[in-house]
Amino acid sequence: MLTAGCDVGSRTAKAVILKNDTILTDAVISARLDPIESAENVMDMALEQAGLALEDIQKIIGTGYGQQQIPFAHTCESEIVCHARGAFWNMPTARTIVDIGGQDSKAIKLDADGRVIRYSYNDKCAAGTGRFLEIMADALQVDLDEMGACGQTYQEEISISNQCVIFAETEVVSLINEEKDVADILNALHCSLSNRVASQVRSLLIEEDVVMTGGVAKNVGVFDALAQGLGVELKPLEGIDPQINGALGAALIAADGTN
Amino acid sequence: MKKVFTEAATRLNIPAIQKWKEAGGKVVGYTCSFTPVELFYAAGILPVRLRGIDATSMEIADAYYGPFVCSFPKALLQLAGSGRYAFLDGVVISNGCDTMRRLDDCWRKMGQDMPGTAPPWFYYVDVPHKPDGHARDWYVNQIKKMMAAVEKQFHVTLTEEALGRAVRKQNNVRRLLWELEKLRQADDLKVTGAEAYAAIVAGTVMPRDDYAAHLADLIDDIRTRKADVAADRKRLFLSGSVCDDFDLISLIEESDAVVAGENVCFGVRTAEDYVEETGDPVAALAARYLSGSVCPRMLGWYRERASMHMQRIKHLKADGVILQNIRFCDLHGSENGLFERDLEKNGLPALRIEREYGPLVDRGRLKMRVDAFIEQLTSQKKSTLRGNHAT
Amino acid sequence: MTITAGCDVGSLTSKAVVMKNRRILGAAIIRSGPKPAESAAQVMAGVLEQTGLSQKEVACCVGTGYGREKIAFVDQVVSEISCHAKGARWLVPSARTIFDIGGQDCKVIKLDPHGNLEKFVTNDKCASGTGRFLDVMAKVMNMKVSDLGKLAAKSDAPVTFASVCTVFAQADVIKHINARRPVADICAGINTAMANRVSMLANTIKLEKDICITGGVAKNDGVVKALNKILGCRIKQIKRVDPQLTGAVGAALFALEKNNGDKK
Amino acid sequence: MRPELKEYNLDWLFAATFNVSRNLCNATPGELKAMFDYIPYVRPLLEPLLATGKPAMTFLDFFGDYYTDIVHARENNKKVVMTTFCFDPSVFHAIENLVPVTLEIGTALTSMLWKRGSSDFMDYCTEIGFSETGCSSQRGAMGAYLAGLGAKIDLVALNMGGVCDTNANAYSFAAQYLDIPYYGLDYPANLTSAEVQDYHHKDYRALIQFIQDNTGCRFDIDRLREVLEEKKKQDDLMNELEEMQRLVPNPVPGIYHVMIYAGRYIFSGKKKYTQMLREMVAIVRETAEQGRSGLKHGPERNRSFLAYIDNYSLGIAMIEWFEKKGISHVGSILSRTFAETAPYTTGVPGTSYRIDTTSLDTMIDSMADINARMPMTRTIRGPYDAPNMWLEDTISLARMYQADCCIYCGTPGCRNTWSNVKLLARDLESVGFPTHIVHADSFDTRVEAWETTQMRLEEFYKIRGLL
Repeated sequence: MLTAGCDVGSRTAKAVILKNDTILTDAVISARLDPIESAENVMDMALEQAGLALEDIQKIIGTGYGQQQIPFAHTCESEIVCHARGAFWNMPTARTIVDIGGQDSKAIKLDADGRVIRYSYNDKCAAGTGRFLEIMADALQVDLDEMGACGQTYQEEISISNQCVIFAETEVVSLINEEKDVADILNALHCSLSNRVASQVRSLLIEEDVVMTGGVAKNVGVFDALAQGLGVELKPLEGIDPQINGALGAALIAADGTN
Repeated sequence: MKKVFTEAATRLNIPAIQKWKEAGGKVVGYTCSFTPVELFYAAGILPVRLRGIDATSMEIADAYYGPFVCSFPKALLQLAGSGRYAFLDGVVISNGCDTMRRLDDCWRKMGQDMPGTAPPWFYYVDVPHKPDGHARDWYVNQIKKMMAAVEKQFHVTLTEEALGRAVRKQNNVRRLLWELEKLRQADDLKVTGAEAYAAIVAGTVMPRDDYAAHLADLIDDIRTRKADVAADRKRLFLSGSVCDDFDLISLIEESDAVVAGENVCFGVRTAEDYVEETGDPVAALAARYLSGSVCPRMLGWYRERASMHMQRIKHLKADGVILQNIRFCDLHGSENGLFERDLEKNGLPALRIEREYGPLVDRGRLKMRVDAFIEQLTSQKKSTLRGNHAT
Repeated sequence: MTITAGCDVGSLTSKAVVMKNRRILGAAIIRSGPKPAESAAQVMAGVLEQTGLSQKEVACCVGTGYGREKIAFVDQVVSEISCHAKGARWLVPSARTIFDIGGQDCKVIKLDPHGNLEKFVTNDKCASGTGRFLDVMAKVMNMKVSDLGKLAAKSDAPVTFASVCTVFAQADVIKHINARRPVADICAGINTAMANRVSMLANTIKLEKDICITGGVAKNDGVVKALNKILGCRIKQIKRVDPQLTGAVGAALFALEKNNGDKK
Repeated sequence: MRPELKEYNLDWLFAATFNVSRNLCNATPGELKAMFDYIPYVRPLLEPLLATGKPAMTFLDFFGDYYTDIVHARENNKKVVMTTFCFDPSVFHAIENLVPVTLEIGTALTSMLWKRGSSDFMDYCTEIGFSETGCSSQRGAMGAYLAGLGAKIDLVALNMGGVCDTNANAYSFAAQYLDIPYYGLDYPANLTSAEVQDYHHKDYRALIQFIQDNTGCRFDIDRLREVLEEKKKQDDLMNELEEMQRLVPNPVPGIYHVMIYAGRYIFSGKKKYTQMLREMVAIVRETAEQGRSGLKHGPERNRSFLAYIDNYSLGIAMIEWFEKKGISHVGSILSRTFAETAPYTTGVPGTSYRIDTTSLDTMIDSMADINARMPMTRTIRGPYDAPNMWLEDTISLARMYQADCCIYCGTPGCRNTWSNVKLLARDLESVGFPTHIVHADSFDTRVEAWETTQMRLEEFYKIRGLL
């Protein structure tokens, strides 16, 4: 049986196609202005890779920021549930999940059966979201995907504590003007973001294993800083791109439904 | 610059406190300047005003406090959570403001989550929001209750003699601080804001005798100085929310200005600002700590504060006033609005800034505004300003 | 005849102006690089080349703006607030209130009848109400900031934004786009949101007429129109030079004063 | 503030709105429909309100009276006192020539009825120097009165110092800005000790002295007794409603809660308020006898307790959303009395008040006790986890009304609850109440769009399996 999940985020769109419960294929594209277009493009890409047509898929579940606009989705599921499902499938020992998305970051707690017991979003401040990194990457003219590695080479510890993303950006500009090293600034940014998210997870009471999902999990700088901020071991998803976890969860839930 | 003061003002666990602990002394932290520290001195306990200096992140504090609150109590919680306040034998929390009194809730909860981060003893003291009549009687009883609690917790007896001695010692410190204020009122300013501020902040964390001696030294030393540090610079007055942030003072003094005086929670306000040494010491303490209603938490007593404020600013010959408040500090945030209005009625320009407690961010933007403020003072006719001081 | 110069190094753009007595000989605007010192040198070199002058012919040069402390060749530094006040007053002699809306912040400056700096406020709380707000929004709409104004003119039903926060307002814009709201209405909504924020800041100091507007955003008619509407008055726009140059002009005027002062 | 807004008087607008709408009660559905087309922004409140029938008629009637009194205060030589929602106004009603103005009511109304809510007034407060981060519940209407767009205020009297300094701070700012006398009752953290009770009593006497000194009028003892006797009846009626709310399904409509406390904050001790409560009790009794829920349509699918206040943006969008989802609103911290006769206060000495009308002294003490036990002055004064405080009240009320979950709604200006709501939520979860924290501002939609709030609520009820 074939099911699919489509996760349309604010910056990227992802699709996963499942055969029973093995991943046939997955696709990630950067989001278009129009979510419908994003959804269609990413799904076409995944289908093409798998050599399938949309009709072959029995059930498709949409999730993410643009879930309402996905034309071919049979139903929608919240990102919380999808990330929980994906992560638990990947790592049944997972009890706490951290996902930093473009518009918001989430902390999710699971019970031993993978049910969501509690969850929380970032406090009303964009400084705790992926958008923060995007804007900073812009300001520093660094490629978003290279931020992590680049920040690892930092020498000096500096702190960026501004509440407002835009003012934090000003702070970054002035650090550049003070001719601070880009790596040091990046490291400061990673710590600043991680600390915000860490407090959000702590308020749910951390329970291990703690796993991080979402595209930002690929940023080693944030990943390490977050582990430090949480004071526990933080685990990456095994053998899959953490970015597709939401879509994967959606596809799995679609499969649950059809069995 | 006296090293002992700058050290005390910029570090948490200072040598003086370490010495005190090594000698087996107890240390109790307090959060608000309405706490009558005398009774701790009388009990042989060192009262230390809690500060959140160099809390660079809030990952612990934000797990308890919500997003829309002042960063000062948050910083205290963060430091406690990172074990920086492990040297405390107790903490007195009072209703300085909504967020501060909730430090009690948050700190106790954190203590349950992270053993060892809460002090062995918490005491909550209810300070009335008005200074007179039944409110004063109420506070007398609260102080008595707190004394009983201290006696019980630390196995001491608070005799009237001991209390009297403590009052006299603290009065001595207050008189010295007022001496310092008088020196800062001179036409030729002999002490920078950074130096004076360090001395004043140090007074909230150092043992009395030790502190009084150093302060007396400083005052003598200032008397011998010749150079006017304010020569062709502007004299500014700094007012508002609690401020332990020396970068702010130095940022101001990097521009063509000197901080001639400040009104921020601690220090002294008037020459009369001491505890009556005759009669019942507890009644005298209650009277002093509520007198003058020096903090906007004393709701409805703005006029008293404003006139005291104005007097000091005039005597310190300030050219302008910087009104700062911590983000989400409604009390100072709105009172600064009234101050700004009334200061400018009196021909005293004011600059309002909102900041976060702790490490200074956005230095560039802040510096630009301070520079512009000084240029504003220069471009306006000095005569009108000085004229006001004369009256 | 004295030649003076003003150099305004902002976080996004750097500007320089060269004046002969009180006449503008040349001016230049470039995008700021990461190093203020270099941006300053570069923009200054540009103006000098334009005017065929050499650095040593410049009797006095005043630096201002974000990177003012870093400029090598200046004789004095003055804050951008004073420089904008100075420049605006020279360009619009009747000006008593100046809105300077630059890339990173928004300033409202009040002058006394003699043109002395009387009071100013800046946005320290929130970045909405700065040029950055428009940049970010324009980016989301993927159009040029200047087009925001043009398109907004076509709207009679501006959308309202739930959030004043620049970052969350972005999400609002996307929401409106997805809801297929007319682009003109979204643009108008962006300008109104911006103007609301600025007017609140402005109203914290009693506005005195005439009001004029400087800085990059002055070039955005949409915002200026929205401001006129909300404040219920006409804002004078600077025509003689690019309003973005006002700070540099003010700096050059300060340089002239300093130079004359030093001679005396 | 926008110049065009300066042309309208807030009190007059409200008086006009209510005096017109109270006539709508006799309108035919057709007439109503036609009418609503002309008042798109008033509709979201008026429509659900009118749907409640008789109580709505009385509600609109006394709200009309309330604002008409304020509008005509000057010409009737009455003094206007500015006060807060958690201050029981019966004391003012016991004085012939005194009219209270309650800011939070005005703010809520503008948020409910106006397209831009009270955002212009809120911004005006910032423009004249008040803290932008202060609580929106005051900033809304306060801006109008400070701008001179409402009744001229003669004095300020309230009771929030020590419980909500942010609230009291707004009033003390207003008093200073308008240069008029201010008196605030002061509350320590403890509620039940004899020492505190004595302090409350002395403080209240000082308040009465203050009112007499600044209005030049004395209390009419008989009138005071009349008001308090009326209040007793009102408490009993509210208790009966609370009692019936324990039934499954819950026969009390969600909108009643807002009507009950809104009415109480302005008309406590007045006959028309008693009348509204009577009409409510009658309707709820009938619904209960038929074993129906108070929901307009559909079965009761969930019972939710509002751990703090309600949301007042876009009419009563949240309560309407509850209706749509089959969620019955089993009350908020605001919607109840802590009279000794109240179901959940009996047996907890010191936490409730008794109204004793024997003598002037006993009446004054009673009023002091009532004010110390208004929803907030009682519930959020001490540590959240102390006996009879926020956590205990929330748990006992949620249990009593068999709530399935708790929702926190407030304002970012609430230093108090935003300092410990995360702790409250944790503890509620640990005793089995799924708890959702809404980040929106109950009075200012600019903080979070209602669509976002709604999306998060949908998600919460779905993920936690509550519907």
